[in-house]
Amino acid sequence: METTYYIYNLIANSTTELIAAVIVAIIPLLFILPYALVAIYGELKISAFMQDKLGPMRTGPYGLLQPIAEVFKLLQKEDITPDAADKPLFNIAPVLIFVGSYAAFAVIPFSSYFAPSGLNVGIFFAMAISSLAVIAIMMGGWSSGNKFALLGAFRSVAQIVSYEIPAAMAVLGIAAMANTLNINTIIESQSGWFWNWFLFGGQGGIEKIWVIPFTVVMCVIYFISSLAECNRTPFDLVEGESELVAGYATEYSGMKYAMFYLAEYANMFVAAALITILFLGGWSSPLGDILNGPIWQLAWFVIKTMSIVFLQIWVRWTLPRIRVDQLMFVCWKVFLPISFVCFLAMALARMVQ
Amino acid sequence: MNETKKIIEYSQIDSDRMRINVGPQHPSTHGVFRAEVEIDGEIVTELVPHIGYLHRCFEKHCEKRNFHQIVPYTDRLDYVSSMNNEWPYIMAVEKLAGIEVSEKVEILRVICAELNRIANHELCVATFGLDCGAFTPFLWLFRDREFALAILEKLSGGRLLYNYFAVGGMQKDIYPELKKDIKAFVKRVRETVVEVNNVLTYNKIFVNRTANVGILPKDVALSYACSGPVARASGIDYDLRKNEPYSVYNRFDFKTSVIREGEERHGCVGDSWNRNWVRVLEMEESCKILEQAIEILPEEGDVTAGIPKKVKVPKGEVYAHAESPKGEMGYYVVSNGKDIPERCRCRSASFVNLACLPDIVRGTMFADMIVILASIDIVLGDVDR
Amino acid sequence: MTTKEIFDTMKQYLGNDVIEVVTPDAGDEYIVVNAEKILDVAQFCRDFDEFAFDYLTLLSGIDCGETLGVVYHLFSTKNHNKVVLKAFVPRENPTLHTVERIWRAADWHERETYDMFGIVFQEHHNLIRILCPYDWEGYPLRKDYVAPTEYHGMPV
Amino acid sequence: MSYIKNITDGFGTAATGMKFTLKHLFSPNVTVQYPNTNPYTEISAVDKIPDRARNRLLLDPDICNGCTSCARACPVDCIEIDTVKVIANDPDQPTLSDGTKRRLWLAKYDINFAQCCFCGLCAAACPTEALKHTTVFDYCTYDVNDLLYHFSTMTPEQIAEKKKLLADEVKAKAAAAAAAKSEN
Repeated sequence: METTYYIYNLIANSTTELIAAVIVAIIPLLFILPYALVAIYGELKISAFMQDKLGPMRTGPYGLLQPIAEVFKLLQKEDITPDAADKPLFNIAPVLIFVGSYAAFAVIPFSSYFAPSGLNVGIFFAMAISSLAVIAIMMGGWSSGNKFALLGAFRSVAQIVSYEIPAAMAVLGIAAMANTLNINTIIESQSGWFWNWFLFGGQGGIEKIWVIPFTVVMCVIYFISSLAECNRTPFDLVEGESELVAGYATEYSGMKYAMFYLAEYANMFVAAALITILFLGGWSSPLGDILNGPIWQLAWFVIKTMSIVFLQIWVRWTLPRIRVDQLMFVCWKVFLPISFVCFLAMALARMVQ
Repeated sequence: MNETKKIIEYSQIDSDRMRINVGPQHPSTHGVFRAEVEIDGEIVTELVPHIGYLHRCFEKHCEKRNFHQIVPYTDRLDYVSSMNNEWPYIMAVEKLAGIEVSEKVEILRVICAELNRIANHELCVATFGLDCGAFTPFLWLFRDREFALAILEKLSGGRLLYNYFAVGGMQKDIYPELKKDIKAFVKRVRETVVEVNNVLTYNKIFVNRTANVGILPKDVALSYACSGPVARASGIDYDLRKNEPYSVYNRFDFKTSVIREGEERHGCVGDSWNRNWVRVLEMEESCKILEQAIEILPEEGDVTAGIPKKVKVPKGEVYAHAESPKGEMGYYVVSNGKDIPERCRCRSASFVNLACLPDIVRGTMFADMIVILASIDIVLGDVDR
Repeated sequence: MTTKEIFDTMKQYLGNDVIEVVTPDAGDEYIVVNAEKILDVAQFCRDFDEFAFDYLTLLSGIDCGETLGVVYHLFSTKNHNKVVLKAFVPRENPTLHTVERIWRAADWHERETYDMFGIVFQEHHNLIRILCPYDWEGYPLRKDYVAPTEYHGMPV
Repeated sequence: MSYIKNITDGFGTAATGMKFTLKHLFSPNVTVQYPNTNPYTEISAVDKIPDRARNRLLLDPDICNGCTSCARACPVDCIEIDTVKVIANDPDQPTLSDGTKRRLWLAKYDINFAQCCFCGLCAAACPTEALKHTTVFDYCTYDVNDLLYHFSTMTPEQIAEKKKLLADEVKAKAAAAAAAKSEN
């Protein structure tokens, strides 16, 4: 799409391409940091209200500065590396985990006028690069020299690798329906009113109604798989506090721990953004051409994504944690068959069109 | 049962085992319990419990203190249900000294014990949920527990460590709004129990986590002398309030919550879910007792009048027990005719119940170990004394 | 069943293994049994149908001056009977047979009694200290115990 | 069949739970902002610190007759009392606040709140109700020694003086007794 590189072209025309590339690469970072603060504050407050508490109230009005205070607290903390740790790996892991979740932002279009990269295999890239977290968690857990961390890392690898598959099935289904792997094209094929979203079967008239249950189920499967990939409750057995103390992050402190923390929230956003792109029409307005300018598109995108993030938080503070064998059961014996069926239905829907 | 067997068989495949120290500093060992766990992947093959990190020489202290002074020490055994700790001790001393107490005192004691039982069960269900990863019901129950503690604080003056029971009476009289407070509290507890059941107890994930996990068969439970909800979940109909009605319990209409074969809602007899379920049911029974007790609680009468300045005890020995929320709490008091007991042995329910842990944990998953430990409901103050 | 009746039945079957019924000025009666035959008595108490004492409520040690005692509080969930058994062992070299094979509940109780009184339960599978640290010296609940002033260099 | 039931059960119960948490998201909160709201007066009747609350002890030295029954009742021995006998013809002619004659000077009355277990046995044992629990609970200090409260109002000089008076009287009495003996 010609407008995808609008901002890049704008900068490149007045300066050089290199500067434009750097600036475009930095923009997501400028987004992640304030987003993480908002998400942390939101999580604290939402969880607190659900539990009939007030949440943070001391730092600033209504505790608004709490996430900033937490960042400063983490910055000040002593950076401990255990004696038993494998030091190079121990230090690389937090960087790598953040790289994984940050790189995924490269293909996420915030609006039809801005995507850092309009890669042709964008959705494939996002899936692949966000799996980098597995390596980072494994590195962190193994190199800590702590048994709890090691157990957490084991669980994490099993979990994330398994849940890639139902998630990939969902992506495949959408790719089949949209006939592309390009994220912008996927979004465009959902343009128009909200019943054109892939959640409701994509473009087409009343005859596509039979595919709606399958796409909805697929969306739910993708949502749950993305929870598992982000290690959020009910799949947080990687860091399962009551069993493994803090899982792979047991030995981390200070800035390194903050990186894990930041990566978790960035991952949440990426997962939510992918759901938005795949099933909820991305940046396109739910009201057809009404309110569909570039800035409005950004707003729609953020609103949709943040609703998914809210849903993630809501689920987290409601459900108990699942056990590791049940986790595998759910993945291989429930989600995988169902997602196959749904995938077939979605592919059929494409063929019927 | 078969699944557990399979797991044990599987775990006998020769592979590298890992020994992990769970505790004494661990988020969910409920204090300073230390378990040396040998795991094979995720499966627990052996658990060696180490206790004593919170040992405070209760029995040694008792040999230096007079009968009145021991009461505050008993508070500190099972510090989440202090009233129920005091009661058997008071019963033992009253039995030895031959002191009779008035009806008002007895009913007031029942009220205190039942309020404390609800508070304890709320804490236990809450932490059980927390150990399964559900944080929200934990705080709802804690909020409700505050109301129980508020009533007990208004009665006794203490929030957690009451020292309210005294040999021959109670330390303080009731306060005017007691009945109103208890009515409001009972209403609240019922509401919260419904909420917690919907959010936690009936939740499929929670049921899968806890049902058929850590099965304690009836004969093993009996052999280990388990008591309280742990025994009742295993199908042993053993509730001292019903079996040997002490105090005025025979005047109340309530059921013992026993899980019998074929009556389980989820899981099977003696598993973790049912241990938790017994506690949920018992909250309702305690509410019933409270409602009946405030009807018959006399307003008039001095509850402090019967407290002797010095307890005169003849030579002898007695074992008195009461149904504490954790199980059978008993004191074996030996007196040599002096002001100070010669021996005051405490049978704490947690200590006895915990002994079966290594048996029922073997062959379960590592995450199950935490769940089973939580379902036994130990308080380390009670285990280590 | 009263303690007296239980005693008579036991006397009939076990002969001199049970010694006497003691009724103190106040409180519970108890039966004194021969410490050397405690295993037989315990076995009988659990398996004899009229007793069926399947529930070991409490096992405690007691310091009686010249001798040490072990007290068994038994309860029957079937017949709802209760009985208190007492066995006396000499202060020097106090040994007794374990009853953990009859009631598994005795396992930790016996460890605690060993910990506090130094009463050795023969054939106990794991007779180590339970509440005190594993390298603690002395038996704290004996009347002649003198509390140490320091433990591993730390003041107590 | 149970396979499908399990799945629907799982989603159904999760949805029920989420309904309840959503309800709580909009229900009033119960947290009390402690130092901002006064726990003695401002908050609701349930949360307010009741009048009976057994917190810091307070001794009225004008009522206390120095009988030491509180120190004897204390299970943790955190009360230390030192008294000096009042001699018959004391120049101050001390009285207790109820008007009766004081028999013991309260030279020292220390309560160590670092040890105190707030059991209330001392207040219950006090025959004159001089020792009472107050509802004051927030009295943390940075130094543990600050928790040792001295309730006696006598200065060291006064104590020394009274001790000297007592010693003098004892001496005088002994001398008188000796004199009486020698007369006999």
